[in-house]
Amino acid sequence: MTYIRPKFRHPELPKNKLGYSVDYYEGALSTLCAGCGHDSISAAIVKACFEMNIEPHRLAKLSGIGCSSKTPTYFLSNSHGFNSVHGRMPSVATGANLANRDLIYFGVSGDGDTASIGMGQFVHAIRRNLNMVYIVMNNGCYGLTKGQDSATADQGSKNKSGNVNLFESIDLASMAIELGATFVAQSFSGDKTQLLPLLKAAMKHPGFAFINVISPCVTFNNNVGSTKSYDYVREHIDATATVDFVPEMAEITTEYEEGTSKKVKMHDGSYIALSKLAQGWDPLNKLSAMNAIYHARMNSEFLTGLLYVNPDSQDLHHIIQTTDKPLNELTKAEICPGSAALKDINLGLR
Amino acid sequence: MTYIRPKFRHPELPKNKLGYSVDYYEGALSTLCAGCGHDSISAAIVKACFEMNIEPHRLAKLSGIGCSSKTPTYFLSNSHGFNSVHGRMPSVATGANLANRDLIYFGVSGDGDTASIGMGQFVHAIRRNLNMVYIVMNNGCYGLTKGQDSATADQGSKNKSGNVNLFESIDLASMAIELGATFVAQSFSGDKTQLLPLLKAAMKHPGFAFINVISPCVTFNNNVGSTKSYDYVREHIDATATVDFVPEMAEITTEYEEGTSKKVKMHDGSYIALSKLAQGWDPLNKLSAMNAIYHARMNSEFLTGLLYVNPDSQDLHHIIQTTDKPLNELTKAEICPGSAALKDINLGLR
Amino acid sequence: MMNDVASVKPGGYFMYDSTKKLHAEYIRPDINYLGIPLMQMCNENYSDPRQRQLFKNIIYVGALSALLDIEFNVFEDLLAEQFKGKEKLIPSNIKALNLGIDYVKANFTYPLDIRVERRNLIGDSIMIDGNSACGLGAVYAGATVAAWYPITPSTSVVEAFSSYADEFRTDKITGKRNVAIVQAEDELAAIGMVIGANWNGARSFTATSGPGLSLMNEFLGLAYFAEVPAVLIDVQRTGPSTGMPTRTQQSDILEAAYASHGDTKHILLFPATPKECFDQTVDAFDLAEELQTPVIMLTDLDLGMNDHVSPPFQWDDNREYKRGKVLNAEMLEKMNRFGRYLDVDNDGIAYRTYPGTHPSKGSFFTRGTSRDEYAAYTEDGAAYKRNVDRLIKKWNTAKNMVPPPQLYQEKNQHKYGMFFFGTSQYAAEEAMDLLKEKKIGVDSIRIKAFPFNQTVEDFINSHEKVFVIEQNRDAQMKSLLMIEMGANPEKLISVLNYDGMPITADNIMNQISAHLSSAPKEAVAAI
Amino acid sequence: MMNDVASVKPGGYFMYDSTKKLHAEYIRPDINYLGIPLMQMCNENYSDPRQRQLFKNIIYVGALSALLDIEFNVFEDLLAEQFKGKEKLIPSNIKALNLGIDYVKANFTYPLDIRVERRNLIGDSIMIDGNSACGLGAVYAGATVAAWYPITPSTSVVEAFSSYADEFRTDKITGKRNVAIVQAEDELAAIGMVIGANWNGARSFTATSGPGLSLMNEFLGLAYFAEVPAVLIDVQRTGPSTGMPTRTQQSDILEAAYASHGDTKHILLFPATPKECFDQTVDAFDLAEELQTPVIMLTDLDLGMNDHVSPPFQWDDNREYKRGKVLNAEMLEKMNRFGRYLDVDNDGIAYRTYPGTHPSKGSFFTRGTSRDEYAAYTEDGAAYKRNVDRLIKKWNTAKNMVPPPQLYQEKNQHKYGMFFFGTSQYAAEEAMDLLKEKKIGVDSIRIKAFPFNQTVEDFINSHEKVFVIEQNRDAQMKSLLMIEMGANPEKLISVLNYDGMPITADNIMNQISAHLSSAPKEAVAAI
Ligand SMILES: Cc1ncc(C[n+]2csc(CCOP(=O)(O)OP(=O)(O)O)c2C)c(N)n1
Ligand SMILES: Cc1ncc(C[n+]2csc(CCOP(=O)(O)OP(=O)(O)O)c2C)c(N)n1
Ligand code: SF4
Ligand code: SF4
Ligand SMILES: [Mg+2]
Ligand SMILES: [Mg+2]
Repeated sequence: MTYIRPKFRHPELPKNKLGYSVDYYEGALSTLCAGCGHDSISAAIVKACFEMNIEPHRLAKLSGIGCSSKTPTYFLSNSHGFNSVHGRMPSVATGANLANRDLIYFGVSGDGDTASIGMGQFVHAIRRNLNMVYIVMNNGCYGLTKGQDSATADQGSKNKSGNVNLFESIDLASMAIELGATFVAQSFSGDKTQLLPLLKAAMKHPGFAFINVISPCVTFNNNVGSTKSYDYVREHIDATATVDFVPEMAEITTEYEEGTSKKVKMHDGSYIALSKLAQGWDPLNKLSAMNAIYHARMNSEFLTGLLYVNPDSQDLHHIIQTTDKPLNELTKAEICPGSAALKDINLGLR
Repeated sequence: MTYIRPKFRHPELPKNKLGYSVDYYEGALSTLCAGCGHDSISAAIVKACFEMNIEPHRLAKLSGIGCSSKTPTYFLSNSHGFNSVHGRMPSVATGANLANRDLIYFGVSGDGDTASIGMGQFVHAIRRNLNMVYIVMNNGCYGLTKGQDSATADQGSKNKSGNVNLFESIDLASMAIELGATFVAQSFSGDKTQLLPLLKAAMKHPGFAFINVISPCVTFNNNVGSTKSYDYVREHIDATATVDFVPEMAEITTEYEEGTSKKVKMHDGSYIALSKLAQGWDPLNKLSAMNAIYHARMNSEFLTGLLYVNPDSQDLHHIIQTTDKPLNELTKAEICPGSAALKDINLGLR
Repeated sequence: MMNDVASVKPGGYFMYDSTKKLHAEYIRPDINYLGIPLMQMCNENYSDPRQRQLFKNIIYVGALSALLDIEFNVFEDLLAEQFKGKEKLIPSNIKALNLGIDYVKANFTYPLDIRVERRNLIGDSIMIDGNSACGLGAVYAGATVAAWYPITPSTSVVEAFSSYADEFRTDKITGKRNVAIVQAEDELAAIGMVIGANWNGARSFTATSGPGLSLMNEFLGLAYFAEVPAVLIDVQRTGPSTGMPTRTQQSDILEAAYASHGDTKHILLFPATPKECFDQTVDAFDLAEELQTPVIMLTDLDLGMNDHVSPPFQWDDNREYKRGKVLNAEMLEKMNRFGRYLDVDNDGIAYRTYPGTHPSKGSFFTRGTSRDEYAAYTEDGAAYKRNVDRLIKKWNTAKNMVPPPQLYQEKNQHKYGMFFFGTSQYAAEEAMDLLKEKKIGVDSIRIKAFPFNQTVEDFINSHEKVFVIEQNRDAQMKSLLMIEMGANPEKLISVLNYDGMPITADNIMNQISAHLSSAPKEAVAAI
Repeated sequence: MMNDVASVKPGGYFMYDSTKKLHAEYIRPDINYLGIPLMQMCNENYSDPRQRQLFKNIIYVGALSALLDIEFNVFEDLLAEQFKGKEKLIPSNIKALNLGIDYVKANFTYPLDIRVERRNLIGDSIMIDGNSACGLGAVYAGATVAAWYPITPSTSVVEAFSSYADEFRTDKITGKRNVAIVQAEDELAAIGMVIGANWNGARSFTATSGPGLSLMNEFLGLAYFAEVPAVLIDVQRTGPSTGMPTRTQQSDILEAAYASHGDTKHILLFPATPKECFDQTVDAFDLAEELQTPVIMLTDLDLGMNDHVSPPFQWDDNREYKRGKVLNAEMLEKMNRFGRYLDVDNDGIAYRTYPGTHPSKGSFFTRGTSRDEYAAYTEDGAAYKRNVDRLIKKWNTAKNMVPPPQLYQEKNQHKYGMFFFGTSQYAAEEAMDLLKEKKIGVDSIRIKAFPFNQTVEDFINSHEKVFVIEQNRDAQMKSLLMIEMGANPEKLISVLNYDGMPITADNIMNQISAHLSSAPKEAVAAI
């Protein structure tokens, strides 16, 4: 059941440039377990959209199936949403994006939804550099079906039934980089300070922007043995880079000292500033990103921040040279060759 | 139609230890296009099995759908074969292997069969370290359906219809290493000298042994624009390592000079000797393998040889602790708890 | 809420949240109202909105327990079980329960005249859910490979199998197991593994629900055509698509019967009780191996997830596994030429071999493409036709191998028949009594399997009308009766329920008597 | 070979490889034998075994051309087309042709009395394959997004769409295209993309064959239940499983009609000619959008891949695309509350909106789970039932929107009817003539769509027996007639062919006349 959030709020809430206050970006009241990491991410999404002055109806939210995939109900109730089938959100998002290149596509998935049943579609959405934000709310388990291990569960961690996970875990971030993803970031649901700028940067990225967010499942994965539990992550988090997203319209200098930060020019002219907390860090270099991830993994540390970005990213529409006008707006005159052309075709087939 | 190869051959053909001559390892006459790279690989498989003294009926050959997936008909006619459905051979192989851990599982797939429709199953077979040989006969196209680009077609290469492939290609080898594969090799169908020892090593590897073999499609992918064509590969091949497989029973010193070769002890006690042709090469080091692949790729070179091996590989049965006896040989007495136990169960459910 | 009020039987009780006054339209003179200000109590006792929502239900349960006089320690046990490992959540729940109890004690005469009492009337019957029974059945059936992907409401089938395997299939010293259980990456992989394992001579199964079944279509067609055994337990939930995952239905029948493109059909089993889940799971493996084809067991959420009273399980230690026509090395040695798809026994079932059996005889290629009797690829139309015609012969052979239907009378004697299957049994049996009270005589049949056998055909033929009871919208079982037996549709009267709740006896009785009173008597007689 | 010999009509010719002498059992006195030592000629002229095999066919074609007097330059043109880019292979093929020709010239009286001649009898008819016609139809229908995965025999549908798009949808200067075509990673992704694009207001389609259709089951159920348009062209090949990918059949009917678990059904179209492929592709998009549901067009290999003579394509420039009930910003502005699943017009079809339409009105959540009229998730049984009952109402609405059947007579007048669809038309029309010659009078109907409308029902009702002609083993269309219309199975006599070759007129005629002569006359009269 979906609880309807009481509509009337504080009238003096600050407004963004479009004149909307933050509650305009909220969704229905969450029915997830109290304390679920996914809710924190939803809250960050609400805030990011509010601060970025996004027209909610110009954004489409898509998801698969899972607790994580339910969250689109809990943010942006003025956006169209599509809760598709398990593991297949990427293809639905691809079709939607092809139909109308002018909307923002915001995809939410889970680690089960992406790393198991959805692996093929995930890989190929990356390969096509589909212009979308793709968040995995990663809790290392199947929350909705009551806590089985997912393919991102760390080897050796325990699930609720006390069983130890025996398989090597899939590292979605390094896999995405390996596959040529043009924007790869990691964060933690409890770290809104970091999540917010990453979300903003992702929404501005003209291509596939992947954010792998560790998001503890309080019900099934918050036991001591699990490396995806809240406490574990808090202790082992290793923020190698903080991102500060600076839209061009109001450029401000970064808060970080020269020498510790690196600006990356985004395709739309905006910048991402990265502060280099890790040694030898180069967000434009795939191999160094992979290396950093490996080394963190070996130290059981979780590397967060913007790990890799390709500022020259060209999305699917560029690759296949779709016309600029959204395809769903083309009129009959623009797409139907008409009877005269058909006569010629008939002649050619005699 | 399958041509039946005339059975009677040269009576003085040399015999292997089991007393079989090489023709005992052959299959039906190939119906592939004359010159197809896949046929060369089949020939190498025949030779490898002959030289390794494999009992053909103790090997099961499995495949998906495609020209490549047809090849199991063309080798080892005394082995059981399973030509399953497109992209799903890994799951069938997994089930087969679980049922009887004592056979050798030899999987053949194509780049379409693996990198597109089969991506999810490929990834998860790797993750489970299924004990099998997994060969991709990689021609960068869909041979059987008449030449469409596959996901391993190089960006910028042309297919038969003259269309340029616009998408970044998937590098199956580096992806496999990234995902934790325990044996990853690359070769070229035209290079039997290299292929043979790689095949032998793969069959001895106790885990998922992946060989990505460039195998030109003479019909649809042999035009100048294609980087998977025979001529192109011959010119750009970069053999970083030659493998010499040495079964323990008859150990021989490698032909390579000290200092240029490295021996890796395999789980079953046999050795693989690698000659280090590339600088800084360490087949036990994932990152160096990835680096080498990247650099070769940047130079449009194709790195062949055994790229990575984990000598401590433990296969799926070890991980889930299956009993030693093949499951398909367990008798009722071993697996049926019987009526007495059921009475207790009933009591517990009152 | 209108529906809720309407559903109360005259003289019954209607309990509601009295925080707001009940609208006049909800007031029925013939029932009793019990108002409890649940919302108000929550607001007074909790500040967090989520807590207010959550504990409302618990207060309600507390109130109910006082009204019905349920033993309090039953709840304590349940809570202890529910919150194992999170014991700190127990006291707040106990508090909520007491809020409800106290309100009842203060405001109503309690307990009511209806009670819940601990009784012992079921003899040696057991209480268990169907999924656990299937899991246990698979252990007894000698299944050694299970591959699955979690999905409500089927998840507990393999979970039960796994925990029984912990008990019965694990070497206490080495920890090694006489079983392999793999959580697959999706349902396509799960059924692929099952096919691979069965091909290789291990008994293997999977369990899923509707969406998983849909994903398995391609592989099921392969298993049918390549003739590889497979056992699949489909615990049906309310469809279509994701539907209502926590509600029941019997609506995967058509999808299961004809899963996959081309001329494909599958053996189906329809258990009605946990005991049948156990028995039919064992049967399913025998049938799959004897017939070398997939067998799909269709249970449902109600049977699978809820505890049911059931006769105790039984096992005959002399029962041998029927592994079907499999040639071993010795047999192969004696043979001249092995033909995988030769109909040697004229029953449509050919002989197979497992990989690894014999050094030079018995190898063949399993494939989804057409082939001749010796398993060689062919595009010859005649060979193709021989093969698919043999599959029909096998299908006819199957009719007398699957579990026969249960007849509720020695001789069919009434004009009308009642036809049902699966969990409709509970309501249908009750409906028989209700109809008898109304002096409506019906014969009854409960089928347990598809394809149908002669008994089913006779039942249909010997009645003027047959009421076909099913829990789906599209009368899918009726479709099978027409397609497979050529049953005349005019005879088959559908009695349907598809709102996600198990069908009730009242519902069946009402639909049947409504039909009988509306149908022009003459027309009926004329048939 | 026995079958081959048997299939020759009296007085006809039997051409065979005379390298070995023909066995006596193959000799029929009533036919002519033309022996050509093909194998021997190959062995003499080629050394490589593969070449020997390959050129045998070409020599055969050469011989045939001399016997039937086919113009030689027809072959030259064909070879030039076939080996474009590999011109060096042409001379060896020409040589092989000539080997055959020379042999005939030296050994037989040629040409025979049967000839192949260039004629011009087809007026303004055109020659084209059905797949190209579908591709062109999609261009005219205004499809802008195509997603597909290659599979024989459907591959050329999207390839044709793409090459027509090169011509008609590409800006000659910028190279930008008014279309997006994506080769998906598999069929699950292809149909997912189609659903995503249609949800977002673009006309989108995919093409596949049986195995792909099986893989699309889950998504098709989503589109049905969430009410998203989708167009799917299934070019049927011989099943089950991989079957015979290069042979034809009409055997995906049941799978397509009820694709997916739960109570799901889909609109089907059955074109018979390239012109109908073109027309129905356009219709399919209109229907999918008007009905907000998947529309599956079932063509087959014979129609899809082979050139057929067809009436020329026609397009009415005044024809507007029927985009269905879609609310724009202006309409939304005027509305009070938008209910995505409200049955405003009482036809079962609700109003939808595209994403991005209006800042504050019209947004809703599309989902595969159950929902109320305002698209909010619910597990309320009553709301669920209202929703799926509305889908049935929509289904009934569809009956009068899909292309009506073609009747071959103004008034049904005979006792017997002939019912067919798709490519059986060619043989069925010929069979009508044959039956007439035999003085067997039948009325005929060709259906073009599912669900059936009243005309179909009337046709069945007004005949004692209806011969249902289909190219599959399991009489799948007959099943639909029973399930959906309650047609009496006893009336429906199946005329089947399923060996992978298109059904022939002789076959139809023989099956019908065999049935009529065997059926006890009295029994027929009594029905
Ligand atoms: C085809 C199919 N198979 C299985 C399911 C059952 N199912 C629903 S959600 C889910 C996994 C959810 O895990 P994840 O994506 O990690 O989300 P979480 O609940 O952990 O946020 C599964 C297996 C389904 N809905 N559809
Ligand atoms: C479900 C399904 N989709 C599509 C096909 C058609 N198909 C057969 S083989 C193939 C691709 C083959 O490519 P690859 O694996 O690279 O093999 P190759 O022929 O190049 O050796 C396709 C698309 C199929 N058989 N099944
Ligand atoms: S089960 Fe886990 S993932 Fe799902 S809502 Fe609860 S805490 Fe979140
Ligand atoms: S089409 Fe290409 S891949 Fe297939 S057999 Fe011919 S050469 Fe080989
Ligand atoms: Mg999860
Ligand atoms: Mg290929």
